Amino acid sequence: MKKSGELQNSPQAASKKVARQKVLLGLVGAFVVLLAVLPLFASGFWMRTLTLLFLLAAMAEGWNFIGGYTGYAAFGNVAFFGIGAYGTALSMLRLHFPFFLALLVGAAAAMLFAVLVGLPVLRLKGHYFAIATVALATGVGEVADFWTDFTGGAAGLTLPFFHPIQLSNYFFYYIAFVLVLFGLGLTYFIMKRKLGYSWLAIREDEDAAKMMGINTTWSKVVAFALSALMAGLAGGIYAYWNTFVLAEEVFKIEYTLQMILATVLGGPGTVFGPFIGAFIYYILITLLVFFLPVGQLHATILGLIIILVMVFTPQGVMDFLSGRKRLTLSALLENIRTHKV
Amino acid sequence: MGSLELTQGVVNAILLSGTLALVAIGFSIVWGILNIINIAHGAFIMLGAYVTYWLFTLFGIDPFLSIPLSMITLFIVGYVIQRYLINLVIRAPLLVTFLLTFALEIVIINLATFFWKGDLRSVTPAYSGAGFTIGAVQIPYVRLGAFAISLLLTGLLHVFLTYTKTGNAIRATGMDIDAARLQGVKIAQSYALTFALGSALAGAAGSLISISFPIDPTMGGAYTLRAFLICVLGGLGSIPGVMLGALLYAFIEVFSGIYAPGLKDAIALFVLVFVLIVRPTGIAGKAFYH
Amino acid sequence: MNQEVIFETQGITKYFGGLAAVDNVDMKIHKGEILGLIGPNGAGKTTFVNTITGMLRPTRGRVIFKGQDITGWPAYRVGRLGIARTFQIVKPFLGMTVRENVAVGAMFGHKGKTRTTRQALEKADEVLEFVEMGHLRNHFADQLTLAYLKRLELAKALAMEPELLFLDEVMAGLNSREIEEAMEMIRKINASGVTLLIIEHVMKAIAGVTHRVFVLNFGTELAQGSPEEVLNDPRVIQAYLGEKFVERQRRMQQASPQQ
Amino acid sequence: MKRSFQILLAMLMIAAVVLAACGKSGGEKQAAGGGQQGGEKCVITFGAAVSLTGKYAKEGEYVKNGYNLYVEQINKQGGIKVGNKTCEVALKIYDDESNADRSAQLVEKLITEDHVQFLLGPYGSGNTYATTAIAEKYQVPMVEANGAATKIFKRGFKYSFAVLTPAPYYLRGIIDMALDADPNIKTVAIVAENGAFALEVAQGAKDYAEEKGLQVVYFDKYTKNTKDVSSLITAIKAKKPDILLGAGHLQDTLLIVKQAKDLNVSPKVFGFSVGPTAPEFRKALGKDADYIVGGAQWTPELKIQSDDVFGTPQKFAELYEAKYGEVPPYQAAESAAALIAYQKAIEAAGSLDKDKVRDALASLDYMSFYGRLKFNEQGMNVYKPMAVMQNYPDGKLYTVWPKEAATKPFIYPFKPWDQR
Repeated sequence: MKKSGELQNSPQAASKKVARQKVLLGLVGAFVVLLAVLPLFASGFWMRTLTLLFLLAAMAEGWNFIGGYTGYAAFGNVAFFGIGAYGTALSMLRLHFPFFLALLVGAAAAMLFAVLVGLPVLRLKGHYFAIATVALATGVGEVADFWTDFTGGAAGLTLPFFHPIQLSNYFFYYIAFVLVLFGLGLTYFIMKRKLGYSWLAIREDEDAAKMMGINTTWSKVVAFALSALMAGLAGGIYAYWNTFVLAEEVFKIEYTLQMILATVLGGPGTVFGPFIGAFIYYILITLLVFFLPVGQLHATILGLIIILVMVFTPQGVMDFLSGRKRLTLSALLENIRTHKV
Repeated sequence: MGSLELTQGVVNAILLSGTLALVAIGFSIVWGILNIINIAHGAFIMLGAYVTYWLFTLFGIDPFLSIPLSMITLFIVGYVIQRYLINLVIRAPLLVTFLLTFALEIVIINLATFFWKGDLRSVTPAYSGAGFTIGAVQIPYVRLGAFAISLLLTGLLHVFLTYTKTGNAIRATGMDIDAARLQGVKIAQSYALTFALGSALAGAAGSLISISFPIDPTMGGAYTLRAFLICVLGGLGSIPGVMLGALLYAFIEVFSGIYAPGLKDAIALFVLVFVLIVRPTGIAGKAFYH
Repeated sequence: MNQEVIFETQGITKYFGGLAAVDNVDMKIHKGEILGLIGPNGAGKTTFVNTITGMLRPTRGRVIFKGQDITGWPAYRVGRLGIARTFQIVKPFLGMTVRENVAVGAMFGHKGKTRTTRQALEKADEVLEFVEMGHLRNHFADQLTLAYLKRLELAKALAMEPELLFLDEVMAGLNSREIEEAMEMIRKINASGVTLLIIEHVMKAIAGVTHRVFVLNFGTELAQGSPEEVLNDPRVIQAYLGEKFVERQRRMQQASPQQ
Repeated sequence: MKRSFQILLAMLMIAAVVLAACGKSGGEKQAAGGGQQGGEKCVITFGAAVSLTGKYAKEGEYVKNGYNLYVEQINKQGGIKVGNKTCEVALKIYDDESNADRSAQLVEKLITEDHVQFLLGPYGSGNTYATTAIAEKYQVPMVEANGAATKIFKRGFKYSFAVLTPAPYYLRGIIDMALDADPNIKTVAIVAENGAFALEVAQGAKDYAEEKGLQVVYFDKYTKNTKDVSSLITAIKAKKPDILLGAGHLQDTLLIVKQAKDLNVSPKVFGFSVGPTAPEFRKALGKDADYIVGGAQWTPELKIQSDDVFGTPQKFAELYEAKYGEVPPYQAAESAAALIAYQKAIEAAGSLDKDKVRDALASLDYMSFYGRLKFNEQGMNVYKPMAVMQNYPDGKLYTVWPKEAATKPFIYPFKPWDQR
């Protein structure tokens, strides 16, 4: 949503913008088609890698609602992933629901949690909000890890394994892919509507938004709940895919960081940003691990990449992609110029 | 509830609060004055612990005596990082500095693991584990020493911030950056010094921790979270607030550890969220290193 | 001007800690008028507006709008009911275009419920024409000058189609030509049927556009009346300009006959 | 410029996707080369994802060392006999960063792209959980050596085997030994890390202690990655147990010892499931390690004679020390044993066919340098007893239980901290 340099109200600029959007849309469209037919060629490894990537992209799209559009630095979204995973697993194991019904139960549980927690926590701002969400996610994870009678505790939950769809790579690939597309569609849909405008207004100035008749509490809680929906669905799919749920796995803070990174890398507050960011991030770390001779230093390299992105282009690559900015040295240095002391 | 558990618990909590205050105070000044949540704080604590470990292992330097050295080392590390990295983006949105320090933590921890391996290490001077008893209550010398040094350093910090020119400049920067600039404070320098000071205190905390607890490259994360909890409990921006927060947190941790060890962190975290919601400025309210 | 009271506060009081920032203020605003609210810095003007628009909760007292008690209502409900305000320190939505900024008002304000997003954007265009900013509609808000930002504040508030509009120092920082324009704009808004309360330090504007003036000092009412009365009231001058000024003026008056 | 950046990025993405597609065909070629039947040169490739970074980096390194040492030794002998020819052994190892997602991803890569014939296990129950499911999906055998939680094996999997003694058996030896040393022992306190493996260990110990007529006076779990257990120790101190048993990982073990000393808690028997037998235990604690006992899957002192590539535990230890410069931890031995299980099964099957080897593994019964290798129908090795080792005041570790394998007598009781 950030802007710079050229003004965009001349007819030429407008038509250029439309043209650029068409190119971008075309590229993304071609890419989506490519991904849709990919399973015909790809190995099991790449299917798994891309499935994980899609789940990450879906979570990033969800994070984008609260973090990118509404401007609340939520650092606990993994809680929704974990609750989605547990909700799905428990309804399959205890209630013997079929997978898709269980998935909805898991996602609904995540959303319910988001609403209950969001009402008090979304009153906080800045760092306080960020850490309150970290604390909640960690706390919920520990409860799941400890509450042996209900969640199975640290021993975790084991899902039945031998269903044919679990043995096929296609099922989880496509369901995760559909989730990503659903997220893109949902984002586009919302951002054309009043709810989307209310998020942007809250991000830019919450007091002004309030005074202009926006029920900010409601808008924020909806944003939070929709991020929970995306993460909860991803969590439920993940649980059935991996066939077991361990609290230490599904509540780990790395997932939160990954979704934020993906969003920030792509461009927070843009429709395609989280998806593109997830792609860049996940392919990058996969390549780092497998194909570059960096030995045990790949995490260090990942850290250095984050540092470089934060210093040079914290608005994400979407600015360059959409043509809002030119990729020049001075554009890269602009961030330092405006934010240094 | 046995009375032994109770009294020993109280003693443990008080002794622990000293180290925790030192853990949190550096984090608190960086947050209060630079408005940065330094996720890498725990990594600095880890580095401090390793300085002490290596000095002890290689040269037999007593861990308590190595504290100044680990503070100096971390001071330099902190200064360089702030001056040449964080200062570049310090006015960017919260998320940027948050992720930047997070990435720093990844880099530091992974380099440490690369060079020193993931081994658990312990500093074991001859007097480790020794202590005295009052009634049935055991008081280890090491923890008592750590408590005393924490209080001493906290006191010194207070004196520094209140009575020295540099300290005043730092506080002025925290209160009103424009006013400070008008008074001739060099902001970039002042920021770097603040961060360096925070890192040095983290280094000292790391040294003290290494004497009582085993250390490894990933030890820091838990301390970053605790530092945050303490700052929130005690209120951001005042030394007494941090100490109060540390004491409160130590009691929560010790007693939930006795009665529900598996939920220790969860209890502390839910208390945190509760406090945030009820009193967002912390129990001690907001002072600003006045 | 008719004497129908559109808005009223009864004993509005706001404490911060032990201090009363606003103390027992009774104010009536008549339908269709332009009421000026003045007072020295720190007199509690902005706190007063915050308290009666739902940004802050009053400690005591009642706020009544068109016969309805709206005390303690959250700001968004106050906004939807037909009260809009601007902020002394402008609060544009920087990451949105001028048109989107204004459309937010049209979406969520007084008649927002009845509009679609598209209709709101059309309404925004209409308002932008009214405030003569139509040519800037596709600019991002952070590309505007201060004068335009102030006008954008106004446009956002107008898009809410309020019956009552609070303007908090919309002229501060403007040059005299811009002030003239702003005064003209205020008259135009008033003529379209909107009741206004304007907080202002620019006395020329107060004298030029208001029908009535209300003076606040130390959180309490000091005076109210027509602009001429109030601006010549020694109590007001003293409060505004301080003891020293009044003293000097007195001395000058004493000195002048001798010349 | 901006257009070119778009195109650049599009190319990057498409390249990634094409890479994905190529991975498959490329891999197939490799398979044709690696899995050949009639040629002169024959190679058996084993694959494993092991934690070389992250929280299990240290243990992962032991695992990797164990695998490598075996491969080096067997190749010195020419390799593994398959029918009438001898195949060289190759090893493909990736770093799973102590992360279960990564572990699963890597095992899927080993199977579908690197086309390894057989799988070895990662370190830790969590990662083993994740990877056994992948092995099962592709019906590739996995013999693992470092995931002791029985839950892994209660899913009805056909292709997973574990050479190590399952978790519930870990602390039994210490209880037997304590009762043997002093029949008057009455009470036991058990603390466990809140993790799948440790909880099974603790529960197994509790059941066994109660079966033996002991009173469990304290039984609780503590948070994973805890940095301070003094509260727990304080609670235990009040109970004055005769035996204090801990189930967790090395880090917790060190913490418990240090803080037990700080708070002067001295039970008559002080033992852990994991930790006291690791070389790091002594390194980290110095003299404070004295008298503490630990369960051991394996120790270099065991008296075993085998006809495998190592022959005896002593020989394994000698080779290990020569190569890695330290006394072998049991993780290394059990990891090597996983390969021995494969070797014997492949030899018995006379084939590299995955299903034939699987069947051979299921019916394997072999005495290796590591101990008996035999799997129950779930794939767990419940036939190998655990040893107990004690840190002697002379700074060395000795096997003290079972009696017939003991190299030194068990020193009883634990010398109280305040009398040292």
